[in-house]
Amino acid sequence: MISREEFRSIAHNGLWKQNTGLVQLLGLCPLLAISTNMVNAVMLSLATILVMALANVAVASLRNLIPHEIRIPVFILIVAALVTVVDLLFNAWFHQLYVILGIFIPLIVTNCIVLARVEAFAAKNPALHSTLDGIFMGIGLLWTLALLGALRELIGSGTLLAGIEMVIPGASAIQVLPADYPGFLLAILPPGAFILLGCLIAWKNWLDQRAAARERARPASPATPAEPAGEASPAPAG
Amino acid sequence: MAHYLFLLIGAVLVNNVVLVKILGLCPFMGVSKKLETAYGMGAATTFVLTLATGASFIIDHYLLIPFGLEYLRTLSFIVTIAAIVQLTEMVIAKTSPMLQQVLGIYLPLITTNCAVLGVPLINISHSYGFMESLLFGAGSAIGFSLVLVLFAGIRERVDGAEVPLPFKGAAIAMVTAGLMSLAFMGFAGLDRY
Amino acid sequence: MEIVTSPHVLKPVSITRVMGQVCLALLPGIAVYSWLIGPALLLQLGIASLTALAAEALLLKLRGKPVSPFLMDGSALVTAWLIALTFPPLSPWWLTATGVLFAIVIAKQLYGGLGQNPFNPAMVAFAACIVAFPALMSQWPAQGLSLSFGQQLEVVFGLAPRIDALTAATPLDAMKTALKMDGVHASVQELLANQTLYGTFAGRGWEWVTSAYLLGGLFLLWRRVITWHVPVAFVLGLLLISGLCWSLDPARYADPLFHLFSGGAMLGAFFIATDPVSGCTTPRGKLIFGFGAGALAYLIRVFGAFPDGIAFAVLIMNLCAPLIDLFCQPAVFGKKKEAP
Amino acid sequence: MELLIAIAVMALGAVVLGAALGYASIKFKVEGDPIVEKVDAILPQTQCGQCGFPGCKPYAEAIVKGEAEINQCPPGGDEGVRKLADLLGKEYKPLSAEHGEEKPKAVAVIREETCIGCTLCIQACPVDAIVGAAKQMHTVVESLCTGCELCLKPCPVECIDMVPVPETLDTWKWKYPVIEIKPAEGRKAA
Amino acid sequence: MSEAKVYTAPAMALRTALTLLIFVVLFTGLLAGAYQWTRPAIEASLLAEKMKFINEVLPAGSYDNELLADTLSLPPTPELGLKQPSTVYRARRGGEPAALVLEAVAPDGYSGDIRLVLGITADGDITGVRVVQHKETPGLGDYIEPGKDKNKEQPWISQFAGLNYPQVADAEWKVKKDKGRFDYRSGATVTPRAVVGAVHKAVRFAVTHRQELFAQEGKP
Amino acid sequence: MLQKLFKFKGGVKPAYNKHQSVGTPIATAPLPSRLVIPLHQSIGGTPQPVVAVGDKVLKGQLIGAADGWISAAVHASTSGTVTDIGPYLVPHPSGLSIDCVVIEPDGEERWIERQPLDYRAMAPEAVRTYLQQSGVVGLGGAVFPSHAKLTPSRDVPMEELVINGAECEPWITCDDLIMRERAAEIVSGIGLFRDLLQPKRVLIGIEDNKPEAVAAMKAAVQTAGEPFEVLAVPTLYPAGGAKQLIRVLTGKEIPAAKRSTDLGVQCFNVATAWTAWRAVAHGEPVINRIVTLTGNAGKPRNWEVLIGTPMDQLLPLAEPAPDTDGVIMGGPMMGFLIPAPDVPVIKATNCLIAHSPTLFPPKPPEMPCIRCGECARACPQELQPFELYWWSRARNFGKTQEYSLFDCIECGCCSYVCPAHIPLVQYFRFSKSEIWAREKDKKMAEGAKDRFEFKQYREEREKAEKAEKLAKAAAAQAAKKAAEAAAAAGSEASPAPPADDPEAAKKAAIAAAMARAKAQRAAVQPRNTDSVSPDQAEEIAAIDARRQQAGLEPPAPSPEPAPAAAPDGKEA
Ligand SMILES: Cc1cc2nc3c(=O)[nH]c(=O)nc-3n(C[C@H](O)[C@H](O)[C@H](O)COP(=O)(O)O)c2cc1C
Ligand SMILES: Cc1cc2nc3c(=O)[nH]c(=O)nc-3n(C[C@H](O)[C@H](O)[C@H](O)COP(=O)(O)O)c2cc1C
Ligand SMILES: Cc1cc2nc3c(=O)[nH]c(=O)nc-3n(C[C@H](O)[C@H](O)[C@H](O)COP(=O)(O)O)c2cc1C
Ligand SMILES: Cc1cc2nc3c(=O)[nH]c(=O)nc-3n(C[C@H](O)[C@H](O)[C@H](O)CO)c2cc1C
Ligand code: SF4
Ligand code: SF4
Ligand code: SF4
Ligand code: SF4
Ligand code: FES
Repeated sequence: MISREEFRSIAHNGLWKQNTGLVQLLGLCPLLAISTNMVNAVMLSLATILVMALANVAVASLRNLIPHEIRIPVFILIVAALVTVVDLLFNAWFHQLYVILGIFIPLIVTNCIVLARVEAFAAKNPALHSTLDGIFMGIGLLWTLALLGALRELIGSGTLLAGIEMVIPGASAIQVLPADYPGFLLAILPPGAFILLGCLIAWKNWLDQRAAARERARPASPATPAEPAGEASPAPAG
Repeated sequence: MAHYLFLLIGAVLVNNVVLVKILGLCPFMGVSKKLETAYGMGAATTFVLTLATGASFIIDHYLLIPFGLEYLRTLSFIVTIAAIVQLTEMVIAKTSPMLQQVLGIYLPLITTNCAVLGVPLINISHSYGFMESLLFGAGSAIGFSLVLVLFAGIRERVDGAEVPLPFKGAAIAMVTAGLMSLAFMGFAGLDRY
Repeated sequence: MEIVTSPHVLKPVSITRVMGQVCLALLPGIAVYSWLIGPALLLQLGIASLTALAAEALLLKLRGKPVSPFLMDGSALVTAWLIALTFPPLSPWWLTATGVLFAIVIAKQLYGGLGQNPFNPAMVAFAACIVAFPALMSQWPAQGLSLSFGQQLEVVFGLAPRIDALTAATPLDAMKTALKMDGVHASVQELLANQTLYGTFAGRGWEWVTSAYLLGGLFLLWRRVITWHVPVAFVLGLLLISGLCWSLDPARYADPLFHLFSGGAMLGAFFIATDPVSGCTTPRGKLIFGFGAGALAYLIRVFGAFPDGIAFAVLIMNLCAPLIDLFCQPAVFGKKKEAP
Repeated sequence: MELLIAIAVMALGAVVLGAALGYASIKFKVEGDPIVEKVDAILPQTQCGQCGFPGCKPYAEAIVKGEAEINQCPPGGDEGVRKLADLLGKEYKPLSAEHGEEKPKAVAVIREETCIGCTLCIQACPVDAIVGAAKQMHTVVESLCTGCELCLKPCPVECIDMVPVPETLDTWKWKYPVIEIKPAEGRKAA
Repeated sequence: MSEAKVYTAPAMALRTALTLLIFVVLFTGLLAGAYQWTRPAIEASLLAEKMKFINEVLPAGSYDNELLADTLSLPPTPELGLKQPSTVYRARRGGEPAALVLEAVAPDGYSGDIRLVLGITADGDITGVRVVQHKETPGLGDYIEPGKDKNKEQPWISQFAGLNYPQVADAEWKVKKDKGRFDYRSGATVTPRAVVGAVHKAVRFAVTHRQELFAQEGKP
Repeated sequence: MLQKLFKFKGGVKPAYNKHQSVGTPIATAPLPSRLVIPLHQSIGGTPQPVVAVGDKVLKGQLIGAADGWISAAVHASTSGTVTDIGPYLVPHPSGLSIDCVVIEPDGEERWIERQPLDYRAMAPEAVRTYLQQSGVVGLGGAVFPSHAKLTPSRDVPMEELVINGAECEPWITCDDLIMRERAAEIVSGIGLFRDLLQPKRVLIGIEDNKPEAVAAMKAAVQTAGEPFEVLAVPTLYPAGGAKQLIRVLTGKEIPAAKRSTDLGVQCFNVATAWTAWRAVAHGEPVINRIVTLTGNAGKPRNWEVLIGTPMDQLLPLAEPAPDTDGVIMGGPMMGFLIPAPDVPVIKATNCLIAHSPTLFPPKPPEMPCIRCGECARACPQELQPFELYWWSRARNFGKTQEYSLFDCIECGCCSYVCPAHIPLVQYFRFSKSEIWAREKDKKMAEGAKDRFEFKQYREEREKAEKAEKLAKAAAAQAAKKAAEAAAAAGSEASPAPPADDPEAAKKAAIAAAMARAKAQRAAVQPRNTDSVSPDQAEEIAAIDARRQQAGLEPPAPSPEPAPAAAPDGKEA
């Protein structure tokens, strides 16, 4: 079984500390290509979560049967089979999304996170842990992707949840910014994706650095709450 | 002939795999810290990607389509690619320790480079013929190597800049990639005539 | 102990002075341009300068850097002016401001500010805006349009509607779209015969603006702010490739002179491609950089999807600059082939 | 039927590829790992064991096997971590606090009057920097001492001190230029 | 794998091949099963997708035949801008020719081809035009897609519906800027010119060839 | 004879400021109240003191003997008493102290016995040693022991000897004055160098802003009848840098990695030639030199100063203005502010400039580099200072070396022209020191590693030896036992001596071997068995049991596994 501690550490790793998109910088292609709006982003991450969880279970339970020399091909085989299943499922029931997500569903196979987690975690840990790891890594991806998608959509066209009708028929997008907002198209194009992800990474670094600075400051002098160090971290010039 | 030329230009510059198609980003971010490693990764990827496009074309046209098994594409392509990568790695390790030194740690990473699977899939969706597929594969690989090397050059320089602390490292690299991608948009339209 | 090191004497030069000379050299161009377009240009210069200084000050403060020495260096002003000069003069104020913010915040300060940006900030702004707002960025005051300052003010601040009659494509753009719509106009010659749009050797009126930039550029050369390498190579690149196309099919391609004095060519050759920070620094590197930028600018403006190619050409060459420099390292004293 | 064809086609591929891979894995086997040497060359060879391994080489091996982080060697300092990160293509991390801090270089000095000549420190010193025979006063050869502090504990009379190495014209270094515009200095410290 | 057994190369080859085989068989089986299971749903989706466009250009109630079954394969037709074979769907009401749904391409869009579907009645009335695929600049040229058009009530593309070919003279098939009858959005005239031109040609083609198009024996 | 001059790239033209100090001839500075003579005054080994506190010394007496070939002797500058030998502040940018000999002058200026040397009659080797013992070092600034530079390369014939009278730094005029006033002795000194090096040509380069010096030297050369060429070179800092002057006069470029003799050239300063001639012709070791006192001073002038004179006793001669706030030793381009007013004049002291904020305004704040390339255009070594700066600032020392950091001669041209006011040279010095320190660390680490590995090997061996010994002892015992047993058996069955019985002997040998093996096993018993938990002990027992079953160990004298081994382990 799994202890509370282990659960927390797996969850923390997946959601924040080892966040695939912001820290490990793996699985970037779908992250950037599909995050043009929030709906696409969320749907692709759901598919990825599904694959990751299943792949981790499969590998973790079969790990003792797989000879070392061909473990990579076998892992890939497993992942690829699962991905194709998910691909078929999307094609059957979310056809419009399937068309939009395009080759990025099959590309979950090479999505480095899946393999990396399979190799780094599932191949060494029991099935339950691995499933959880897969799920939390996936949720970590989900929120990053959703946030990125939301940002890009908002800056790029001033709406949120465009295309929701493909998932929930009848629902419609929310116009957040005024209708005559000109739309900073760059955000939706690849350059915007890179730059905004860069900013998200920096945002996470900033939070972490601020937390670390607080941590360091606390034992020394607990009475320095309004410390400006974090917000304007100067470049390490000296 | 002009058709092939424009196909190549398109694959290398206009529809660059990394900056426009957004494929193969993990190695793009991962092995671009130094120029030498970028050269190595570029060479290795070019080799494997070209081979992979050829192999997947053959598999698709002579195994999958005749039997109506198109849904097995992903599975068969990726397993083939993984095997090619692993074989290449072993052969290089044995035959050329020099090359192994240079490429060693990057070769296994290629399997998880989505460009290597993505390019064959794009080939199929564009219904390219064998020559076209091969050319598109090679072009994409060259495009990948090109931007990887250029990116590494810039990253080495930016490494010395006084980048604000939260942006140090991956974040500024992302921003740089974004501006590169912006610059590459300038090629838009150059593959038409 | 603080070490005061040798040398103990310095030449009386400063960055502020260098940037000041660049601004000075831009003045003839600005004068002719605003005479052609109207005072809106000065308005744009003002908007851009204010935004740039404010953004620079804010970012410096956030980064915990001293504000005044860096504001005084004048580089933000150069960036702002170049943005104002390359954006359409009747752009809404927020477009100019967005461009400047993008240049100063993302292209410059995120990399550590002055001297450390790998891309030309002004051109990043131009590229980002033309990609994000293609319609606004490809509309220029229509030929022969004369608006009072008040009217121009209203247009820039969005108080008056942006009517179609106000704007038109620039001569470069017009020529490209006309040629694209095969059949309407037969040849370049036929187009160039249009006296209201095209002047003696380039776009009507524009030719004098570009000539004024050339003048300013020569001043920079004389003051040794820039070296001859980049401008000469740039012009050469543009001339060579436009000459080649022109000699192959003069009906489809305009003559080199037209290209040299159209759009941002002169501004690009002397003021933009010469940005020392983001360009090449070795002599041979500068030649390659300039040539590449000139050639690419032609390819993009003639075959590509954008009205003018200077911005993208310069950005693409910025990308290559570190590598070009790496391969063009001059030989160090004593490491050359052989002494005579 | 379709199912069978699918399986047959894939099985064919699997057999071919599997055979090739298996064959190659034996035919093209190589031994040895040059990376350990490279890692070891970066480590400062102080042999102090602060990294949690009995010497620099074992730590190098552990790093390469992925069993140890790259930020466990305090004598190597920040720069050592950076070099390792560079070599191994990993992200730089600050020195791990649990393994100790980077200290200015010091050497051991034996207080001659207290030393009883027990030879325990000689045995402890990993780099043979202490000379002396049994029952005689020992001395540390300053130029050989790496400052690992391993000799401090075994000494029964606690006669060994770590003394910072004084600066001489030979070891003096030009300083990093003082950045003269620096209202930011105060903040930098924060 | 605690005890390291030493294999010869062929033995190793056999061993790996067999292991891989087992896994491949296992997972291919799984996959094939999933395929069989999802196939009906996928086919239904594909059909639905096709019908969606057809319904947009041709009101569902205006015909009573099995539209998707009454098709005709056209060879590459320059009049339609097509370099590849295409399919024409023939709507009939009570067996009489009612309308045609055909594909066309505007090759001179701002960034490449613009693919269209048109519905044209037997009398030359346009029942609808839709853009299936294009690469025009987002925010500038993409208003030809009704979903992207800021004017939601009267999307740009809707101005074709109801026009009749011979009645609207050839000279009027132009954007207003070129002295025609069609609107355009300022700053982006290349795209509407291309679309108008393509629709013009396609209607002309349909009207001049309607007899053959309805009469020809199609492959169901 | 017309000689073609070459050009070097780069260079700058700062204001000369030489006219102030050339108006008056060289004068002799008064004897100071105290002389502080650093032992280490030239490149290379630190001379060992050969006098003790309280010793009386004569003027010119050896007080520090050269330590190794690259090292030069140090002498008492006047007669007097040694009052101290110990660390004193010296003129060095570090502000550190080094060992100095302090002499209290007795005012008598009693010389040692001085003898002219007939150097032509001596072996060149002996002349070099003599120069070393006379403390002749380069006075051009680098203070490299001259005798070492006077050794021609073995396989490259010497082509040119370049004499450096360029004196390119602003303010400094000591070489100018010495050439004007002592040209004949300089020419004789050059003759000495020529005889030692045997070059094909001798070229004397003097910047063309010193026409008097050129004329004086030309006249002296003519008088001496020597075939030396005196050439006026264009005034352009740093034309006096050895590499630049050699380039200008001969067209040869000396790379950083090579010595100039490898290209058949050698370069000496004019003052060096003069001191060498004094040493040979008059038997006077180097105890004084010409120092320019100038800057913010009322009476700028050149003085002949005893080595060791505290600068605070010297500077008043020039009557510095009241706003003087420091002293630069050397020129404004390469010199440094002395760390304290009382540091002594050393052989490298060519000029003291009184520093004031009006003459040398404080530097404007450092801005970031804008890569304008001015520095690269000014660099006489054709380096790319902005790249060196970029990587030095980022502390990426590998990159600085890729950009040829060590070719930098620290001339300061780049800093001089930089519009961003970056103290570039300082960055380069910083990088150089760091690289040297790192190299030292690396050597140290390699040594430590070797010694560590050797120690491990030795411990292994010692362990093995100990085990061997133990085994031998055990074997001997076993043999004895066996012999006893055999004897017992023999006495029962046949009285034949055991040696005659091959069977028994064999058995004994086998028993001995087995005992040895056992002892060895016991000896190498892993340490961690000495504090085992009960279940671990159990496990060990189980393993032993399995071993026995497998017949790997004779069951008979079953050893108590853990406890028995423990003491062994400790002892080993
Ligand atoms: C003085 C001046 C004249 C211009 N004339 C034209 C023109 O005739 N045609 C045109 O397409 N653009 C014109 N522009 C805009 C430029 O083509 C171009 O869009 C702008 O200078 C920035 O181009 P770049 O960023 O590609 O260098 C002009 C800009 C300036 C400053
Ligand atoms: C980046 C960019 C993208 C453009 N995309 C389109 C487009 O998709 N469709 C279009 O008709 N015009 C597009 N244009 C505008 C054309 O360049 C051209 O200016 C315009 O069509 C001329 O129209 P006008 O006659 O309204 O001035 C684009 C311009 C730029 C700069
Ligand atoms: C930048 C620079 C400038 C120099 N200027 C002079 C000079 O003007 N006169 C001079 O004699 N030596 C000068 N030197 C020292 C020479 O390089 C060289 O060390 C000297 O001429 C060798 O002669 P020496 O060994 O007799 O001192 C300079 C060195 C450097 C690096
Ligand atoms: C000759 C010269 C040309 C310049 N050109 C540009 C330019 O094209 N764009 C720009 O943003 N800044 C330009 N600058 C200003 C400055 O170098 C630039 O903002 C830096 O990139 C900021 O780090 C120029 C400066 C000089 C001296
Ligand atoms: S901490 Fe560093 S120096 Fe000490 S033993 Fe470990 S690797 Fe060696
Ligand atoms: S003397 Fe002490 S501190 Fe120095 S190396 Fe030996 S054990 Fe370490
Ligand atoms: S002179 Fe100064 S600002 Fe110019 S490139 Fe050199 S270091 Fe940079
Ligand atoms: S100090 Fe060094 S880098 Fe600067 S000009 Fe002189 S030689 Fe060149
Ligand atoms: S997800 Fe595309 S390379 Fe990693």
